[in-house]
Amino acid sequence: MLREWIVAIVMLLGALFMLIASIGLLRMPDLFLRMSATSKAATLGAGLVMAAAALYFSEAGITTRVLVVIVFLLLTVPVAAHMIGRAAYFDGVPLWSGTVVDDLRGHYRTSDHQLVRDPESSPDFAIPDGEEGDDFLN
Amino acid sequence: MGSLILYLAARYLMPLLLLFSVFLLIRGHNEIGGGFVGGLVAAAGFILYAIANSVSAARRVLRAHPRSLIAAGLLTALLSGVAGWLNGKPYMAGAWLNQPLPVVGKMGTPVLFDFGVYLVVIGVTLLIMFTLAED
Amino acid sequence: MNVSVLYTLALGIISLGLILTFIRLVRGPSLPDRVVAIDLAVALAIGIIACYAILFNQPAFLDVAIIIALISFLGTIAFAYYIERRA
Amino acid sequence: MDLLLLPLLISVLFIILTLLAWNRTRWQRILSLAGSAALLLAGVALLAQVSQSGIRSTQIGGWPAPFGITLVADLFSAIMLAITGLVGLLSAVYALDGIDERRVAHGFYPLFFALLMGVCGAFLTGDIFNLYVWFEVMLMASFVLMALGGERAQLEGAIKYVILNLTASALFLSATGILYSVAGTLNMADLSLRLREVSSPEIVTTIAMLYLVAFGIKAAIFPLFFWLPASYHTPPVAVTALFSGLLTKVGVYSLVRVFTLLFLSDVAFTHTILLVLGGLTMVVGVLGAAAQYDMRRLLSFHIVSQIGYLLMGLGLYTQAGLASTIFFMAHGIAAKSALFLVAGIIRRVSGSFDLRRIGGLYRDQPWLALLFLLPALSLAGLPPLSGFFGKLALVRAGLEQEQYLMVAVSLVVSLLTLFSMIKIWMEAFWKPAPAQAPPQRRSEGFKASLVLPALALGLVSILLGVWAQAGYGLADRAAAALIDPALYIAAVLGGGR
Amino acid sequence: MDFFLPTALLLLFLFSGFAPLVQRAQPQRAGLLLALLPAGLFAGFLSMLQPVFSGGVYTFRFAWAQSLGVTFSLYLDGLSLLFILLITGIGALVLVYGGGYLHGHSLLGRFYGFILLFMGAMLGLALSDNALTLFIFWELTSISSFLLIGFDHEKEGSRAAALQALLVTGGGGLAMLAGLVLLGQIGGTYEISQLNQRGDLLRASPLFVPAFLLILAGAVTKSAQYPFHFWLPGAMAAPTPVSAYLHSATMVKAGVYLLARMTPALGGTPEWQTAVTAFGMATFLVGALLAIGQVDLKKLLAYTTVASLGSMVMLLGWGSQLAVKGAMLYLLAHGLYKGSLFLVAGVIDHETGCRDVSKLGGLRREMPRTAVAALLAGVSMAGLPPALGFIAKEVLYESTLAAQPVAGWLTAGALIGNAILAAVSGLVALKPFFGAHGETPRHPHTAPLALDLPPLLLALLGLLAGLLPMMLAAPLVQPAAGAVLAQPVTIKLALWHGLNLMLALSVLTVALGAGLYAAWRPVWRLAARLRWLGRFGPAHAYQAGLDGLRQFAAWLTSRLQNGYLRFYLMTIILTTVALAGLAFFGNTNGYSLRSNWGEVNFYEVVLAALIVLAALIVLRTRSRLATIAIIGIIGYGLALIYLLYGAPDLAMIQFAIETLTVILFVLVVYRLPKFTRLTSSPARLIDFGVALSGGLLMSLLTLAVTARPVVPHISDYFLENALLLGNGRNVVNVILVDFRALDTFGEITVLALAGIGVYALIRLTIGRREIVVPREEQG
Amino acid sequence: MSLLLAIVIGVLFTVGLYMMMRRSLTKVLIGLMLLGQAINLLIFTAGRLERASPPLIPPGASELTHSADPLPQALILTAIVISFGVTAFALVLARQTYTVLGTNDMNELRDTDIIPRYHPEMPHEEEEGL
Amino acid sequence: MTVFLLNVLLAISWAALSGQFDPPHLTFGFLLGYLVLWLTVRGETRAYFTRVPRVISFLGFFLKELLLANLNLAATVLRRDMNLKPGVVALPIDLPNDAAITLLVNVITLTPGTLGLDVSSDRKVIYVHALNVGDPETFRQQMQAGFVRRVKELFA
Ligand code: NA
Ligand code: NA
Repeated sequence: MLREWIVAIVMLLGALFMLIASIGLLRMPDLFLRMSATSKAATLGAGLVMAAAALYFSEAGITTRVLVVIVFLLLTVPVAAHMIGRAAYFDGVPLWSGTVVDDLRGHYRTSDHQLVRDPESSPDFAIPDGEEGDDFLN
Repeated sequence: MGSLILYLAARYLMPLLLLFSVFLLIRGHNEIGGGFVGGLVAAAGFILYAIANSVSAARRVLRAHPRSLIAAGLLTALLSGVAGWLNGKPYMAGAWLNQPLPVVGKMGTPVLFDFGVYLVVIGVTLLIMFTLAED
Repeated sequence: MNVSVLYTLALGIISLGLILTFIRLVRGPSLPDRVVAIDLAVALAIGIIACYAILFNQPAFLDVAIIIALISFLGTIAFAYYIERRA
Repeated sequence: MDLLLLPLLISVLFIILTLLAWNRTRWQRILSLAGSAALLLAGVALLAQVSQSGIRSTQIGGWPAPFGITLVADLFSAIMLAITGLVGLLSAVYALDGIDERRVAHGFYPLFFALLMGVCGAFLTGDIFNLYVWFEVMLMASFVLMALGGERAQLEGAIKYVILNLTASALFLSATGILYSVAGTLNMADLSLRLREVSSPEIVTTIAMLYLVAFGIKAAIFPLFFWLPASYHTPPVAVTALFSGLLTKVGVYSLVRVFTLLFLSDVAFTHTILLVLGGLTMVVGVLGAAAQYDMRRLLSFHIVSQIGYLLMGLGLYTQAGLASTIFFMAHGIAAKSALFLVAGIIRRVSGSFDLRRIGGLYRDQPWLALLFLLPALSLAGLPPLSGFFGKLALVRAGLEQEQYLMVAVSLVVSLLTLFSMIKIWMEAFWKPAPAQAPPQRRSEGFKASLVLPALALGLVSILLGVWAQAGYGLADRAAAALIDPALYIAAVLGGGR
Repeated sequence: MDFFLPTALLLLFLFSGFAPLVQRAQPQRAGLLLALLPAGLFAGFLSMLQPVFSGGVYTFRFAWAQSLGVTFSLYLDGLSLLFILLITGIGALVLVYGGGYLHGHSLLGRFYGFILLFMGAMLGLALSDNALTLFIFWELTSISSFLLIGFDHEKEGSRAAALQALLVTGGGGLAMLAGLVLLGQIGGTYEISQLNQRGDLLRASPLFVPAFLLILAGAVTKSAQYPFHFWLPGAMAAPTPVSAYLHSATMVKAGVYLLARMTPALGGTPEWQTAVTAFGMATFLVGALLAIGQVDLKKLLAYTTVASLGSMVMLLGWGSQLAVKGAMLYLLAHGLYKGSLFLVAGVIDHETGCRDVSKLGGLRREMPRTAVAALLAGVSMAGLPPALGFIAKEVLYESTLAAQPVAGWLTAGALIGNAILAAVSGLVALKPFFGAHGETPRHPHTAPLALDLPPLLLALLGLLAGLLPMMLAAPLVQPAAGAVLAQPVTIKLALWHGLNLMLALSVLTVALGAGLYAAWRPVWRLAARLRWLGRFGPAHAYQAGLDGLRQFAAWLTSRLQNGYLRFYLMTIILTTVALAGLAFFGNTNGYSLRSNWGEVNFYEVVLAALIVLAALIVLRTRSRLATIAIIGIIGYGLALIYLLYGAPDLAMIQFAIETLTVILFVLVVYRLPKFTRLTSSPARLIDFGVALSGGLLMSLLTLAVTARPVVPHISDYFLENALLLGNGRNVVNVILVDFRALDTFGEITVLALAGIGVYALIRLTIGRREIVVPREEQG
Repeated sequence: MSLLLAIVIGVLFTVGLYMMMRRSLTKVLIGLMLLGQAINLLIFTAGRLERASPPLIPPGASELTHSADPLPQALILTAIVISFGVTAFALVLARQTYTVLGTNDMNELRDTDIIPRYHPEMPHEEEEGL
Repeated sequence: MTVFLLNVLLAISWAALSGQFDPPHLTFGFLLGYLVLWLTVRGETRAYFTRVPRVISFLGFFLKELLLANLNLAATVLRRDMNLKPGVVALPIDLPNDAAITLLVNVITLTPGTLGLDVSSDRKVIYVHALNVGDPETFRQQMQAGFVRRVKELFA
């Protein structure tokens, strides 16, 4: 009985964080702000609800599966955010007018999309396995 | 692609994906999952790897040519049916070991068939994605 | 009052979030915005599934949540990829 | 072990083998001959067995009907399987020189066997959803074969072919979903029984119409045939011949199957529609042919026109009518595949498919002339070739049912068919070659691998005429089995495990 | 059973195949050698004359396609024999003649082949007892005639004429087929000999008249009866021996033969008498009149042939004993003299290179043998004693005079026709050989014997038969007439039966003919001025019809096969909606769509609403990637619905596949161009309407079926046995890999094919015009 | 609920068919995909809805008495995978068509339908593998 | 060494996934893990499982931060005027290995108001987007003091 109440609370908490994430997504003025809203809230929200499930069923198998999901969220959400942010930056998605500083401007070398101190320098990092021009999309 | 972070993340995500794909495949007969979704997850792993590194890298990791995977999968499915004949039943009549194996549980030709499906799905998905990406 | 009401309430809250997310998806304006929206929608879906699994006592449904978590990431990457190359 | 499974197992096996021999094209060619020969043997053996001991059926995996998937061969299916084997083998022979190395090196033969597998599956299955699956196998293979090579015309044709056929599949699938919801089963024999008890027959008739359109598209009947003339002339002749022999026939087969086994609740309505559509198909098809100059396009429209005849036999819904449909189908496959192959040879000898660009073959290529004349006259229904007996059977059946208009239409259409065959004859053979036509390259066209298949099909057309009794007798027995579903139902639901 | 009949056929067909080889082996003597076959057959059949004369018949039966009513049954009686003797006899002569006429022609071998092929077909036609077998040979004669008319295939005109002849006779043939089948179904047999005994049964049926008319259509087209006569003059494009053989002596008489053959079955009714007689009379007159104004020898002969055919048909139509005798007699006479005259025309053409009677003259000096043949045949054609033609004409008048109540009309018509024939006979038999020399392309000189002998023989026969009618004509004609009348008859033939009305008419005929011949130039000039009348003739109707057909076909095809996918899809959708709607509402008695809301949870509503919204947005979006994103959302939404309603596996696959599809789209789409609005607004509205109709149909169907009571379904078996027999707890998976593994097998095959397809499409594009590597150079 | 889903089905069919009638090949394919979704939902709905009772035999039990109908699920599963393969191929086909013919406007893809004009001086077509 | 540990971890996670910690499952998990690693892990991997206690403390800290992050996000989002002073700030770092960098970026993304955007190719600078950059310099110092230090400790 008590457990069910705890489950319910955790669940509601998670739900609320998700709601907040979506509000943030809706209200924030530019992409990067929206992302910083969603990335956290989504992770925590989903994590909490899953945790609630783990709590509710309290089985080794299920608990681990829940953990797997959480671990995955922790691993993937930031990477996704990074990828989109980076892409958006190349895509020229504008920063919000109220942005105070942008240290990133002008640091991407257009030739190979490497992020460098001064874009005129030669590539100083290449992913071990990747040959030149041998990219996922050619 | 030049993203260091993705490249690093992929290194840890891919093993998990493959692990999980096998997990889905093996328990598919009793829990939800099965050859299809297992195959798709496995393929997803390799695709992720290809995005993070390169197709050629992914091919190297995969070792076998996707086409051979397809052929192998079809062959497995085809042969899984023959067992029926061997014990005098119709084609594709399931043949089961009477003792459940450790981990995998009850083992029979239908599971083998599912494994064939698994291989074909991986092979096809990767054949398509790799070919497209390399063009 | 019954606990399951709270479960349903949670579902309701998440559905509300889904609606808001959808609005952003439609509004855009940029493609990355839409992708972010989808990302969130997926997270919400995971939430819904979890709630549902509890509400109807169906642990099996959680596996679906795993799949979503595993795979959808790839979609996002693909989009990001496309966007960056388009630039 | 069961003959019913052989066609499927053989084709899968050879799909796998040719996949494994991917880069060894010579091996693939050898395998293609072996495999299609094996298929032919299996088909003939099955035909013999069925005509000996009646309808054969088996349950895949031993799961009893109606729960498991049934493979069942009545005489009709067996005949179609044998024909499939023949067409397959002859196409394989033609392909030896008719398909270039690069296509072979890009998966022609796996696709070839997959196509045959789909066709055989469709003829064999006793399960409506399984039929859908085989349709998809066949279609997917045909999609790729259609586009394989990526010539400009091929791609353009393939696009329309793919989209319109997928529309048909979509309809097929929806209809099947609804059918299951109404009848609660997928086994066709079981369906046949259950659909009789359905409370409100109009829903069944509606489903019947969905199937009519779905299969109608595949069978290229009016007004759903557009995909065929748009695409059939684009791939290599070996492929077109295979298609013209098999694809639309699977559509017709399915129409015959469902409208003799499942949808009999309102024959007056459904089969009248079949008749009307049949008539329109004949006419529109043959007129389309009359308007063409490219031999392949012309023949493609004849495919459509011939489908009209098949539909007419079904629409009459008598034993005689069905018998004529079956006989006509066998005849049509032989004649039209032969004509496509000959067109290919003409193209190689004279350098073009366009009748306006070629000529003078009569004087210098008498054997080619004969090779063309046999199937051409047969298609036009001239005695004593197979086409005449098909026509005769249809006329008899039509008059017995007092369908005078349909008979009149069918006869006029056969005259127009003669007209357009003669058109080819006069343009390609009699007319002197145009000034700018290149010199004839006899050696190009007269390779054994190209001529033999065409000749063989021509002979089939003759033999079906000389031994019309045997041929029609078989068709008649097959029709008898179709007109009385009880036999089929007993064979499936009675048999099993 | 008499095996001579089938053997004869077999030999002819066999040798039609060998002929080219014979020609290659013996280029000089091939015609002569091949002629031995028909000559031998002639002798063989002649030996049957005695038994046949005394009422005997020869038969042969062989099962062919009994289930279809086709038996290979042969039946030789007087009628058949008369024909067969003409066929084989003249055939032999034509082969010899042809050898000379086409000497050195590169396709001579094929010519022999086709002639023998035709001979076999014609023989079969005359021998068949089974109506359908008869039809088979009937069509074969059409084909061989087609091949022979088009013998000079490089001439546009020959090809057109060949097609014309084929279409006209072929069309009639098809009508005839329908008629024969009807007749067979009424009479319960296709054996003509039996049908002929069941005349009363046949006439009783309501289908009798249609059957008769259809068969008549076959006969009149084949025998070039007005208004289907026009193909015959056209057929003169064929080499002259062909015209002589097919288009005057034998094939064109097939219609006459058919009418005669089936007189017992079909004859004697008012319909028969009116229709057939009318056709005959009309053709007789039209043919004769159209001959006026012709200057081409072959055209003259062709039109007179039409006229003669008309007279025979008229006689058969009237059907009195006398008339039938007359018809048979006329048939024989005409065969002899017309064949001969055609061959003569050929000789003239061959030697002078000219067929224009107005230019020809005085050839008797250079080609006396030809002149003799022409004269003798001409006499017969003009109906002058002592030729057989004279007797035939006498009998003709005798029977028309007896033909009450229309005796006056028929006789008058016959008089006019015969007079013109007489005049024409003068033109073809006298004019070229007498009078002053005209200037001709080639300087004439005596023709080789191979060309002169055949016409001479035929003409002489005509004369002898006239001199000794009871010895040479009666034995042939009497059994023939007997066969037609289905009763033994006897005929008395003589050149002289005293002064009577017939004789008077003959004299009058000759007088008129002579007069016309004397005044032929002005009359012909007059006729030439009336040429424009031809514009209303059936020949033009045929041409107009053919052109019209071509144009209509082109128009219709360009309308239907217009290449617009949009149109194709619309057609499919509307057809579906129409048919399904018709079935659903057409015969439903107020179908109740009471739907079951069940209880619905708000989150389900939200889900559904979002899916709908997303779908509607797809209608509007302009950005490809946004569309893909939204498609993805729709997919995810559906997956959730599947999950909510107890299909976790489904949801799983849906999620996975949806994601992969998105990736796929992304990979592909960035190579495809951006969306642009291409269709105009009204068109889009129409499209939407059509699409909506499709959507509504599906919604309605869904409601209709979900409203129905749940039926017991086979799934219960799966639920019960998945674990017990399938060793699996996930029933869906057990279905996929065990209960219905075959589906899955097919499905992975599809997947495999898709993979290969993508690979092949991308790796092999000849469309990009790469360098083509020919086979030989590859491993 | 089935009423609700019936509406969804109708909308999906409508939109799918509408998109298929567009001139842009890409849109046509999107239409096809939507059509596939609509059909799956149709089968699912027509197979009767059972809330949250998946056809999984719980541990301990030996058979299921009450659950969602597993057969439509299996059928849809098969259909989904098939349509995935087909979609993949169709997409690539569209892509190739665009790269080779340089258009994806269906109205410009009519050459294989309409009867080609005849110019005597036009060179002979030299397609591959006949 | 690390590979072995990773392998063990995989083995355990397998057992956990299937909910049975008996020898056969562990062995199978180990074998499977070995296969997977053989397939995937190439090149060097640093030891980072050695310092388990630190890991745990780190996790605790992280979870706290995550919670706080969300709470103040909630505060921000729900206020009528979310007074934002966002910016992208370059943050110089010197971390021993890629794993550390990845971890850092992820952690930054998941914690208050910040979003790890990218790492310079020479691995010396990470770029961070923040909701409220008062003055970039002080912001840098906060970050250095916070996560950067802890991550460095973790990998020291
Ligand atoms: Na066909
Ligand atoms: Na076809």
